[in-house]
Amino acid sequence: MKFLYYPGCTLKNKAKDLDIYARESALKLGFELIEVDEFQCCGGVFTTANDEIATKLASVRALKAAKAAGVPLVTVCSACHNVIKQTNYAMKNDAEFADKVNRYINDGDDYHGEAEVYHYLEVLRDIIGFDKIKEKCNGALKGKKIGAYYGCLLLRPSSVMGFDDPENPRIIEDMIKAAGAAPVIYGERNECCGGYAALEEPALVKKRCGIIDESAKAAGAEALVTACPLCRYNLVKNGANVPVLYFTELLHKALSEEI
Amino acid sequence: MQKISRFDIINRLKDLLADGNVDRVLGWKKGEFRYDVTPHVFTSAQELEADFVWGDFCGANFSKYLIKETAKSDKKVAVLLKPCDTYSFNQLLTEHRFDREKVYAVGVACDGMADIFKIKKITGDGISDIKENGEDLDVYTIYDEKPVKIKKTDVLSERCLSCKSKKHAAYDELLGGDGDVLDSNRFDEVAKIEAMTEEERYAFWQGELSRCIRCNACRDVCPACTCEKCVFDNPNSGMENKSPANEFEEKLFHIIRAFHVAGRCTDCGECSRVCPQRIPLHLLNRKFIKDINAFYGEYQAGEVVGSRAPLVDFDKEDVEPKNAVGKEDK
Amino acid sequence: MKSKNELLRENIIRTSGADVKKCMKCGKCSGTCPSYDEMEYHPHQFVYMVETGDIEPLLNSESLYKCLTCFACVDRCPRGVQPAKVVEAVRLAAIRQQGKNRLTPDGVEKYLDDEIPQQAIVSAFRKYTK
Amino acid sequence: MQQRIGVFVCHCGTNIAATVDVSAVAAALGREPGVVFARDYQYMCSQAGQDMIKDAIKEYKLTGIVVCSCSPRMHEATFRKTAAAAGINPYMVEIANIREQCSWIHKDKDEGTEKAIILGRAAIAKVCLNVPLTAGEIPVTKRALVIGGGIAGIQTALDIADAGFEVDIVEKKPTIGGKMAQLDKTFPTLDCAACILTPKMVDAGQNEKIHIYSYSEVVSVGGFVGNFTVQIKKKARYVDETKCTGCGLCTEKCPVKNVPNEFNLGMDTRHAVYIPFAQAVPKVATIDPNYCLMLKNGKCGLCSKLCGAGAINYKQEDEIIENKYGAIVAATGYNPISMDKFDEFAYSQSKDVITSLEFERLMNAAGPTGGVLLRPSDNEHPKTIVFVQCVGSRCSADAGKGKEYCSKICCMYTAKHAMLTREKYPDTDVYVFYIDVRTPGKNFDEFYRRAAEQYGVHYIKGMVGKVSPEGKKLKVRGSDLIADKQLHIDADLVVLAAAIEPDKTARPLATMLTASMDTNDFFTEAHPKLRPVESPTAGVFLSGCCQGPKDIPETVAQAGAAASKVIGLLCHDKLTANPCVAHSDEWMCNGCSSCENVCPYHAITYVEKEFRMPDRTTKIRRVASVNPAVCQGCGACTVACPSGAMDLFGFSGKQISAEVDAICR
Amino acid sequence: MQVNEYKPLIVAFCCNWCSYAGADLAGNNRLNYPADVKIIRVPCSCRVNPAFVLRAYQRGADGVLICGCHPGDCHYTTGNYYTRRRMALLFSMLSYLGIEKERTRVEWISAAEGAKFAATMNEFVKTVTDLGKNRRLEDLRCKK
Repeated sequence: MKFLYYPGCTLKNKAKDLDIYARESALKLGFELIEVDEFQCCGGVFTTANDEIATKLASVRALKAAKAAGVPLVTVCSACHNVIKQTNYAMKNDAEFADKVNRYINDGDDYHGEAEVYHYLEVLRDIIGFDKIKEKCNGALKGKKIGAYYGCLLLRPSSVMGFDDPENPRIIEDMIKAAGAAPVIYGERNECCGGYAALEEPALVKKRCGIIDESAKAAGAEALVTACPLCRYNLVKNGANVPVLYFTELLHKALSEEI
Repeated sequence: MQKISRFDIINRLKDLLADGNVDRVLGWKKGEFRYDVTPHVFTSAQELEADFVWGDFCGANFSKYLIKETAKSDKKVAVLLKPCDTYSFNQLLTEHRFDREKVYAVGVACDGMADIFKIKKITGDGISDIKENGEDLDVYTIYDEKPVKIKKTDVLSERCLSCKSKKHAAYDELLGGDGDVLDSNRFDEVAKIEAMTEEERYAFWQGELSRCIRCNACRDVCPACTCEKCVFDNPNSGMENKSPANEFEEKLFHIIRAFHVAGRCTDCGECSRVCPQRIPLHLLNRKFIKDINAFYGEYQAGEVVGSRAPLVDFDKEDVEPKNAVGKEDK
Repeated sequence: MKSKNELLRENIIRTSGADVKKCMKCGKCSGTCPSYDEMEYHPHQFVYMVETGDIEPLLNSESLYKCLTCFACVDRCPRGVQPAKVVEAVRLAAIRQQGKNRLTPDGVEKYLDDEIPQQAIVSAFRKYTK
Repeated sequence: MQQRIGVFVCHCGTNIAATVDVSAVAAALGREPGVVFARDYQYMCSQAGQDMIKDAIKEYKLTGIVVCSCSPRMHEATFRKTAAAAGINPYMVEIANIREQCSWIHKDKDEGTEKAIILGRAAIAKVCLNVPLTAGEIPVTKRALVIGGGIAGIQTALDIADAGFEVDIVEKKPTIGGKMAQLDKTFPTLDCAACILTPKMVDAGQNEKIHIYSYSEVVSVGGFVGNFTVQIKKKARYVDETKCTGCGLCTEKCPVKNVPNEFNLGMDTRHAVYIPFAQAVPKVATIDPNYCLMLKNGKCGLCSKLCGAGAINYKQEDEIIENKYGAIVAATGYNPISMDKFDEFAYSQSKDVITSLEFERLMNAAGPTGGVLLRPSDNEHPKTIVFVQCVGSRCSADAGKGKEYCSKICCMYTAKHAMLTREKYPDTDVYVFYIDVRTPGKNFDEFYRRAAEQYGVHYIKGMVGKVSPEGKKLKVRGSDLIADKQLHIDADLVVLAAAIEPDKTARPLATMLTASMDTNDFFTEAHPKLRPVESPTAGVFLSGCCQGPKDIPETVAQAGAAASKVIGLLCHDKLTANPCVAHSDEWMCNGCSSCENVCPYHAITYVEKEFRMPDRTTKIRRVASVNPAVCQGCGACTVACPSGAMDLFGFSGKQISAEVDAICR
Repeated sequence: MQVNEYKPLIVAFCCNWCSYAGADLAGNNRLNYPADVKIIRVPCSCRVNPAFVLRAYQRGADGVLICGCHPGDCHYTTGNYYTRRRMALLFSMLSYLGIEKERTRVEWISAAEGAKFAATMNEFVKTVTDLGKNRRLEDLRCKK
C-alpha cells in the first residue's frame, strides 16, 4: 500500500525522530510512504482570513501532487496536517477561494479538493487497523502509563478536521492500547500548549505547559506522546515532569524486534 | 410472405361461424387498392370468401373496435390479432373497456407489415396492384407494364423494423404459431433526439409538429384513446381545440395526448402509421415509455391484464423531477 | 460616503468570514480561552467591539498577539460565530499597515535556542508579519 | 346566469394599505367584467366590514364575492359565514391573498398594487365559475384517542372522559405518568410532583370511560375527522394484565438484577421483570425480553413458578388492535437531547456530570439514592455544584449542533434545583452559569430572585467553556462577563440543563396522522395564536410538549384546551363535510379505474349504469362514482382521469384555468 | 437612460397545506421575494394538471412552479407522490421537445419553511430572468 508523504520542514530538521520512526513503523506495518518531490513548507499555521491566498499555495501544490499520483496524502506533523487539511477543505468548499488559487497557480490543471488527506494516525486507524499493531506488538510497553497529548491542531476546527471527537478523542489512546501500554486520560489533553507564542510570550507558554503537565501528572501519566514538534518543544523546554515522546517513537518501540 | 395463408385463416373463421361459437368476425377487408385495407365485420362465410384479405398491408389493430362491437350484441365476436395488437387488447381489458367473455381472440402470426409510403417513394404514387411473391413484392404501376420488384424487407414499416414482440400476449387460439418477445432497438431514435442540444431538439419538433393538420387520425386510431368524449372535443375541459390555428395548439395537443396515454400506450405504432403528414408521433409515446422504464423500472403496458399503470402508482423513493430531467443532456 | 472606520469594520468582517451579529453574548469563547488572563480584550469583546465598530482599541492592543489560534472558541461557540477568525482578521488589519510588522528577521534571533523547531519560527512569522 | 360579483378590498389597518394602494385596487377590480360593486375598507373582518359585505350582497343582488385581504387560511371561514348570513351560498366566496403574499413581501407600492390587482382578477375569474355547494354530513365516532400518557395525555383523557366520552390512551412505556413521574418537586410552588400526579394517574386508571393501552404503540392511522381507524400494537409484556395483581413478588425474586433502570435514567438497576415505579398505572409487571433468561434461552421460569395469579405468559405475542375514533390527540412529549456533541462538558467522561433530569432523580426520595444528594461516582456529598444553563438550546444552525430554540423550562427548574440544594444542604456552594434568566410566568421571577437572594445561589452571567475531570474534582472553566474574569471552579458535581426535543416517535406519528411538523419536529398548530391546540389536519389535536417546550401548568392548560376541542367535536352527531370533493361526469367516464387506483381514501367505486343514448337505444356502462362523505378533495383523480370526467368542486379545471388566464393576462 | 428591465411572469401552484402555508409564513416573517411570482392555491400538488402548466405557458408565463408538501408528509398521504411522477415525465417531455428545462420546476416546501419559500422564489425568479422570455411555448394569439 502506497501513500504520498508530506513530512514538512521541521521533520527534516529538529524533529527527525518523528519522521524516521514514522517511516520505519510504516514498513513494519506494511505500507509505504513516498515523499512529495520538492515539497515546500506549509507555513506552520493556517491563516484563516479568506483573502490570504499566497500563504496556502504550498499546501495546494502538495495536494495537487497527491491528486496527480492518485493516492492519499499523508502527514505526520500536527501543524502540517492542520494547514493542509484546512486548505483542502477551502479548495473544495469555497469556490471563490479555489478560483483565486487556481488562477494564481495557472498550470492548466485546476484543483478543487479532489485529493484525500490522512494523518498518519488516521491511516493506522482507518486503513491499517490498530489490530495490526496489536498483532506485531512486542509487549515492551506493558504496564506503562502513557498520556496522549493532542493539543489543538489535530482536532480543531472539528468540522473541518473530522479527526475525532474534539472534546473526547480516542485515537491516540487506542494506538497506545494497541502498542501494549495503558492510556491515561487527563483533562488538558486537548488544550493548547501555547504554540508559536513560544517566541514572544514565553511566560504564557510556560503557564500553559505547566497546566498541561500538572493535569497529566495528576492522572498518573508516566510519559506523554504527541504528534507535534512544537508541543513537544514547549512541554520539554518548560520543564515537564514526565518525558514527552513523539507517537511514532512509541509506535517504533512497540514494533521493534529487540526489546 | 406471411407465415400463415389467407386460405387457412378463412377456413378456420368459417368453422367458427359454422359452429355457432361466434356470429361475426372482425377482420381486414380489401379496399379499392390491394394495399388499401380496411377493418370490417364479416357475418358470413360468403362475405369472408369475397372480401377478406390477409397480407403485408393488414396493419390495422382491431382491439379498439371491440369496445363498440361487444356492446352491440350478446353473441361472441371473433377478432384477428397480430402479436402487437394483443397488448392493446390486454390494456383495454385492464381498463374494463369491453367484456372478454364476448370475444373470441384469434392470434395470427405476423411477419411484419409493409409501408405503402416507402413503396410509393420507390415506384411513384401510381400503383395499380401489388402481388406478394415470396420474399418480394411485385408492384404494378400505371407507368409501366412490368412490375417493380421490391424486397419486402426494404419497405418494412418503421414500427415493424423495431418490433418488440412476436409473442401474443392474449389469445383463445393461435394461427401460425407463436413467437418470442424480441430485444428491439425501439428506443434508439428517442436516444438520438435526446442527444441533440436543446435548440436542435426544439428545431426538430418544430419541424415535425408544425406539419400537423389536426385531422385527429392519430387519436381516432389509437387503442388507448377510447374516451367517451375526448378532452379536445369537450368545451368544458378548457382544452378544446380543433384546428391547427397556432403552433402552440399542435404542441398542446400532442403533449397532452401523449401524456394521457403515458403508461397505457403499448407502443403499437398505429398513430404514426395513419398520420397523413408522416409525423413520427410514436417518438413522443416512446419517450414516455423510455422514461418510465428508466425512472420506475421496466413496464410494458398490456403485457399482463390488471397490471397497475406507472402513472397511477408510486414508490416512496421515486426520482425527483429535477434529477430526472435531462440526465442524458451533454 | 462611508467613514474610514466603517470601511475597516466591513473589511474585517469580510476577511474573517465570521458573522458577528450571530453572537448572543454568552461568553463561552472567553470561558474557554487559554490565553484569557494574558489578554486585555477577550474573545467575546473582540466580537462585540467589531460588531459595534469600536476597532481602534483592538488594533493597538497587545491582545492581538496573545491569541494562539487554538480554535477552542470556534469549536465551542454555540452560535457558530468563530471568534478566533475575528481576532485574526483584526490582527491582519493591524500588521498589514505599513511598518507594523510585529516580527522582523533581524529581531527574531534573540528568541531562538538550539532546540526550537522551524515550525515555531515560520508560524510566528506568518501570524505576526506581513 | 350572469354572475354579479362584489369585490371588497381590505386595508388591514396599514398592513395592506401601506404597500398597496387599496383604493386603486378597488377601482381597477370594479372595472372587471361581472363586477357590479367594489369597495375598500379599513378592516373587512370587523363587524362593520362584514355588515358592509352583507348590505352590498342584498342591495346589489350579488351572486358571489371576492375579498382581497389576508390569507384564506385566516379568514375564508369568516367571510363564508358572512355570505351565508346575507343569503348567498357560502362557497360563492373567494379570497385574494394580498397581505401575506403581497403587501408583506413587496416594498414597492406600485409593484404591490399591480400584483394585488392581478391576484384580485384571478379571484374574480375563479368566483365567476364557482357553483353553490352544499356540504354533506358525516357521522362521528364518539370516542377519542390520546397518544402519550404523560401529564398532557392524562389530563386530556380525564377532561374528555369527564364530559362523558370514551377515550383511549396509548402509552409506549409499561406505565403512564411520563416525565412528570420522574420529577421531584415542581416550580414555583415546590409541591411534590408525585403527590399531584399520582392521583390523576389513579383517576385515569379507574375511570370507566378511559381505557389505557400501556406498553403499546400506534402503528397505522386511516380515515379522517370523525372517522379515524387506528391500529394499535400492544407489545408483548409476557404478563397477563387481567391476572397480574401487581404484588411485585416476581420483581423481587427475578435472578437478573443488573438491568439499567430507565426510570432512574440508568443510575441504578432493576430486575428483568419489573414494575417501573411504585405508583405505576397499570400496576402490572412487565418482562424485559432483552434480559429475561427464560425468553432468551429458555432457562429459569422462576417468576412463573412464583406467581400465584398465574399471570406470567412467556408465549405472549404482540397484538394488533383496530379501533375507530372521532378525534385524535397527540401528546407525545419530549426528551432531553443527547449530550454526545457537547463533550466539552465531559458528560461522557465523568459520572459526576449529569443532566438536570438525572439531578431530579438524585433528589427524589424514590430515586437511586433515596433522595439523598450523593455524587454518582463515589456516593459522597457534593460540596460545590455548578449548574450550566442552555446546553444545546439557543444554538445557531451554523454551530452544527444543538437546537435553535429556547427550551423554556430550564431557567426555572435550575432555580428550583439550586434552591432545594441550598435548603437541604446549606454547606453546599451552588453556582449557576446563565446567559439570560428567563422567567415570564406567574411567580416565576419572584421564585428565581428567592434562589439568588434568600438561598445564596451564585448566579454568574456567563457560560462554562470546559469541564475537565481531574482526580475527584471537576475543573470548571467559564466566564464571568460582569466581572470580566475567567472563573476556575473546582466542582464536585456539574449539572447540565440539556435542551429538550420532541420524542422520536412524533415524526412517524405525524406522517401517519398527515399532521404537519416544523423543522424541529414539533407539531404545527392550525394557527399559532388563534388555534394553538389544533393541528391543521382536522380532528387531530395537540397537547403538551409535542407542540413546543412548556412547563407543567402550561401543559395542563393546553391539555384541557385540547380536550375541550375534542369534546366540541364529539358532541356533534354529524359533521359538516367539506363539499369541495371530486365528482365524475358519468357521460364522459370510461370506467378505466385510473381514478380508483390513485384515491387514497377508497372513495371511488364503480357502478354499472344504463344510459339512454341519443339514438334511443340503451347502453350499460361501467362508470366511477365518488362517495362525497369519504372523499377529502385532494384532486389526484382529476389528473389521473384521461377523459376529464373527474373534476373537483371548488377547484375545477375550468376555475384553475381561469385563474391561470387571469394571472397571465 | 432608460433601462427596459425584463420582468418574468411566474405562476406558482401551491398546495393548501404545506407550500401555501409556507408562503403565508414567508409573508408573516416579511421575507421579500419578487412580485413576479403569482400564487394559485390548489388543495394538493396532485391537483395540478399538466394542462394547467401548458396553459400558463400558452398565456405568456415564463416559468411555472409546482410546490407541495415534502414526499411522505402529504396531507392526503400520497398526493405528492403522484405529482412527482407526473411532473418528472412531463418535464422530461418538455425538455425532449426543446423547451428550456429550467423553466418548470417542482419544489417541496413545508408549512414551516417560510424562509425556504422566499429563497426558492428568489432563486427561481433569477433563473427565469436569466433565461429570458418564454418563446418556445407561447401562443401568439395570446400576445398582449
